[in-house]
Amino acid sequence: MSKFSEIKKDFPIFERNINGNKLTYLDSGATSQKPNSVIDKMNDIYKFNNANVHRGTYVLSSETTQEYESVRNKLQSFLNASDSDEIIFTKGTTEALNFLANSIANKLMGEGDEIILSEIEHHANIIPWQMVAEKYKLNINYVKVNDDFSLDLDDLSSKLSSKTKVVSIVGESNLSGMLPDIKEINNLVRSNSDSLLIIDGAQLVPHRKVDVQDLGIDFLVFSGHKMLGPTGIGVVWGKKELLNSLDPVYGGGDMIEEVHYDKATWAPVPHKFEAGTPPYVEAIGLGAAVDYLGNLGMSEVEKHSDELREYGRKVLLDIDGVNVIHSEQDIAGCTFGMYVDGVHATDLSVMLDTHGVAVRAGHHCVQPFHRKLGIDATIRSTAYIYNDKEDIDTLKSAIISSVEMLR
Amino acid sequence: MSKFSEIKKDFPIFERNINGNKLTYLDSGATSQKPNSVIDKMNDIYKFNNANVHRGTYVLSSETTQEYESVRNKLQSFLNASDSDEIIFTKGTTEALNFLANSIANKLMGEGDEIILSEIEHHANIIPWQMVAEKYKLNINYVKVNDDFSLDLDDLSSKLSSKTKVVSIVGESNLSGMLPDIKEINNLVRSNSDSLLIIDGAQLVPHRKVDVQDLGIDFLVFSGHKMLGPTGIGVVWGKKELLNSLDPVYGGGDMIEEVHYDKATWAPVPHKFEAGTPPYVEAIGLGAAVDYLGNLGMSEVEKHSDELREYGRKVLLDIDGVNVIHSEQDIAGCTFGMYVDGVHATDLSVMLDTHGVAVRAGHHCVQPFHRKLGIDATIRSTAYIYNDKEDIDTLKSAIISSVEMLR
Amino acid sequence: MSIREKVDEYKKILDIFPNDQEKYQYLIEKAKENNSFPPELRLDNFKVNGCQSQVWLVPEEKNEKLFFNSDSDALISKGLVTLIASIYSDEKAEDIVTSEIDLMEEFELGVILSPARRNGAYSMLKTIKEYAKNLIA
Amino acid sequence: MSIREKVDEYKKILDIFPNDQEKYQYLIEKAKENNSFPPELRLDNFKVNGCQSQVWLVPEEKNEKLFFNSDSDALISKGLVTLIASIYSDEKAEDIVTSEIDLMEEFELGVILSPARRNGAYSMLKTIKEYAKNLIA
Ligand SMILES: Cc1ncc(COP(=O)(O)O)c(C=O)c1O
Ligand SMILES: Cc1ncc(COP(=O)(O)O)c(C=O)c1O
Repeated sequence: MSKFSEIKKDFPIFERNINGNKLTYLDSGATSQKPNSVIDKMNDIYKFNNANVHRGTYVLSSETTQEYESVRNKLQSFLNASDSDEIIFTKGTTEALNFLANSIANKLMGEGDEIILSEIEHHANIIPWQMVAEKYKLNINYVKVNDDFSLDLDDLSSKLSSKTKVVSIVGESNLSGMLPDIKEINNLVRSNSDSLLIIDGAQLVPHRKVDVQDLGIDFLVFSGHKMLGPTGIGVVWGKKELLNSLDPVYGGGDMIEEVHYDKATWAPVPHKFEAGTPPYVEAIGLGAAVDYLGNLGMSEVEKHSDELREYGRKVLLDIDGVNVIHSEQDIAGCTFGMYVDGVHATDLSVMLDTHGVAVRAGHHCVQPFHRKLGIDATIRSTAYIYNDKEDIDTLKSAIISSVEMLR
Repeated sequence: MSKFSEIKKDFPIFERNINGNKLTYLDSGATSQKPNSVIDKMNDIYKFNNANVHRGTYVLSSETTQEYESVRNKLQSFLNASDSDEIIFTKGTTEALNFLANSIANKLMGEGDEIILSEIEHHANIIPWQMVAEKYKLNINYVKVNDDFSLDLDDLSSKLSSKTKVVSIVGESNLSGMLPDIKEINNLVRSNSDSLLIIDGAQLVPHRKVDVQDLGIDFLVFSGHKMLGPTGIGVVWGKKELLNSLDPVYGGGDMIEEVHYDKATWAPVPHKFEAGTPPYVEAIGLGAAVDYLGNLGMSEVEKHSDELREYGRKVLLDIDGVNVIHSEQDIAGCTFGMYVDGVHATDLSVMLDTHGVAVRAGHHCVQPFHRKLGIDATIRSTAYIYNDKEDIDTLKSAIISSVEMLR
Repeated sequence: MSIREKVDEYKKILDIFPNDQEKYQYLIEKAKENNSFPPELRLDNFKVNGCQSQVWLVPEEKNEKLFFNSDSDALISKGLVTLIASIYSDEKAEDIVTSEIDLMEEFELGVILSPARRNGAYSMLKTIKEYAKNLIA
Repeated sequence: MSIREKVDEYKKILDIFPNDQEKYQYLIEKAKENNSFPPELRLDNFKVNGCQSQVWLVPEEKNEKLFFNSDSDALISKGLVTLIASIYSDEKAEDIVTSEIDLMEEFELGVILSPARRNGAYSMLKTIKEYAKNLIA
């Protein structure tokens, strides 16, 4: 863990004192903390370069545009995409999935066509599809989740058909840390349908090396704020020929070729999908985050995540009276949903806060799956690069003393 | 101009040296520069408070949520809205108008209904309507612009009918600085139709005091980045009963009450319109911008704008060979579109850059209106609070010397 | 005791505890003492919207005064709603409506009384005031 | 002269000018000297996409070499495309395709050759290389 032992120093938030304790931040599944390099980069842009992108013919605008556009190149190599035009900026995963749902349903689907999701999807990967399903009269099927929290791939196979036009699956579960076998899913989708395959990478991309060409998928979406970047920025990666074939969903400045009073024509990708002033400072901040992760090396980030997962399994699965929702597969994320019979998740998280431990309580935007499990709410611990084994120990002892008080 | 004479010191960008000159930034119509207070506020949040909003039960999340939600109150009083729930955050004006177009067309309009825009609208207030018009078979009419760049209100009256469901008009033209009489428009709309009235305040809100209740309008949209705030944040203000009656357009986390595999129910306003992790740091930055403007006082900001407009009229309307697109009404913004016969706008702006003068060249996202005027492109100068008369003088002498070289 | 007096009384008690943890512990004890809520009244129309846990508030009128019976499925929320209910119970509707006490400001109760908690304690108060208002109207 | 030699030649000339303004002035002069473009060739299929001004590039093959005739409605763009066209004119298609010279790096031409200008000079180059590629294929 050498590379990671000093890492908290890069993150100013860990100077904070919380209720007399040091901060044990274990809510990175909700949002990550930011290193100085990301904060400083955005600062510098605002202080010394800021100008709106693309249309300027003066120094400031040309500098900012260059910084902004170069982030596409950074993301291209981060994801091993084949073209930087395949990177589209949105304000987050949620906007990305709304865009894809609307654009695909409008262009490539018709009444009675099917969308396949899984039972464990985040609301961001359910509701946009429900909305377009209602509008365009489409059907949604949910792939079952096994008792070990893995996806039932036989169930997926049996649901795939010539009617399936979209399969959209989480790349890493934000509750159980489950990592589906994306290549296997891709094979099943290709051999049993002509469907597109979308991966919701909101939790996956921050934690693991993703090679979009190797995976063979069609679209990947993720948020900057969960991977050391700022809020207000997200990404759609898509195969260029697919992006070319889709129509924009949002209209405005900078996405057009020509506008007449009766009609408009679109700019080439990626611009046709980026209507209006983009969150260019946020994109540049995301670029700094990608640099930071690149310097660590994503394989090191994976290794660190695996170590914390193994340690979490050893320590957390063992606490008396605590039920854990966590993938039983060999490889998974370092995310643990937990609940204690007779103790409300909100009470538990409020008590944990008095120990400086920040975890989330609630349904974590996977309400249907909580309902399936027959529980209202869980607390969730997600570790990230700045966490260490001590943090897991602190969580454990805080849980034990809190549960005692709440019983 | 006392309050404004020292203002450049609050804006670090003016320390920049551009091609050996000081920076004369006259492109605030595209985006504004940011004071230290705004930059520092976002810095502090990232460094010492950052956590995702709403769902946390720990100190950081509660602090950030409080900061985020308090911006709604700031905007409520900034706009004199009657309820802070009437403030909805988007990523900018463009998203705001796309949301309104889709939500209104879906809920309140039917085949053959009419939308009224004006000939001088920004693409952001044209294309979203064209897109929904095609989808829902609606018609769009454009109010004529007079030779003095004012709106032809007789034409508006004649176009209003029981079929009109939406009138969406720019609050301040980003090309000519024209300020329509919104109260008069509101009267016409109310007495000749049951239409909703939307004001595109992207240019208006940064420059002039806006009292939504006094104006009597239904919706107002604007962007943070044009009013000293960060990129990636915008606002829809809407009357609460109207917002209650509309359905969300974007689905995801945090905008729901309950999610089932087959359907979902929505949270109350404003949350039902804010799907996913909102740009909360950007919203907080916008709050700091509103504080900054509030400290100056919007009536002082208006006065400053009026002074620069009068000076601009005196100085710029007078340059030999320069044609000016600028409202001839008494009250207008300090925005001047300009073109020189035989000199390409791009050439001119590139040459101005060598003098440190930053103006925009192009169609400024009002292509149809440029086409109507029979010109391809203009340069545009927009002054803001940090500009002074000297900047206008610099612009004038730079234009004269540049045109000489380009002839 | 007036609303003001009860608030001051509780403030005194809460001030004794040196940190959030012990304050919450006090609320937990209050919650455990409150076992008078009939489970059959856990009805949707008595539910306080927008709390992170389920909270119920049932008003009752006796001798021209209002009383509130309360419950929650979470302990700390239950302690909080018990405390709030006792502050506003045995009071005249007008006194409740006109009371301008800001509990968020009066009590230092960490994240559970922070103005940031979307709706929690704020919703409890709003519900109480609405009951009182309806009674007057 | 090879492409490399022509680039070096232009670099030498441009280096003489102490600032952007004089460099642009040089381009403006180049533009004014270039008056050989027949207006009837200002056709859409010769247009270079993505420039802020309208730019046209017409290829011609003579003695197994490529020549480019160019025009623009803006002066500085015209100077720039004239310069680029002259660098790649009188060259074999293969030499154009294989040339890896990065003009953005070679010339310091302020905002007009910044990599940030969405497409401008970059589009001109791409168009020239595509013509050359098509000729070989
Ligand atoms: C009048 C007007 N409307 C809308 C917009 C679009 O704003 P944004 O690009 O911030 O979404 C602009 C700014 O470009 C504008 O000037
Ligand atoms: C798996 C998953 N998908 C989607 C999202 C939504 O991301 P955002 O809120 O950044 O749009 C999240 C994060 O909450 C997530 O964990």
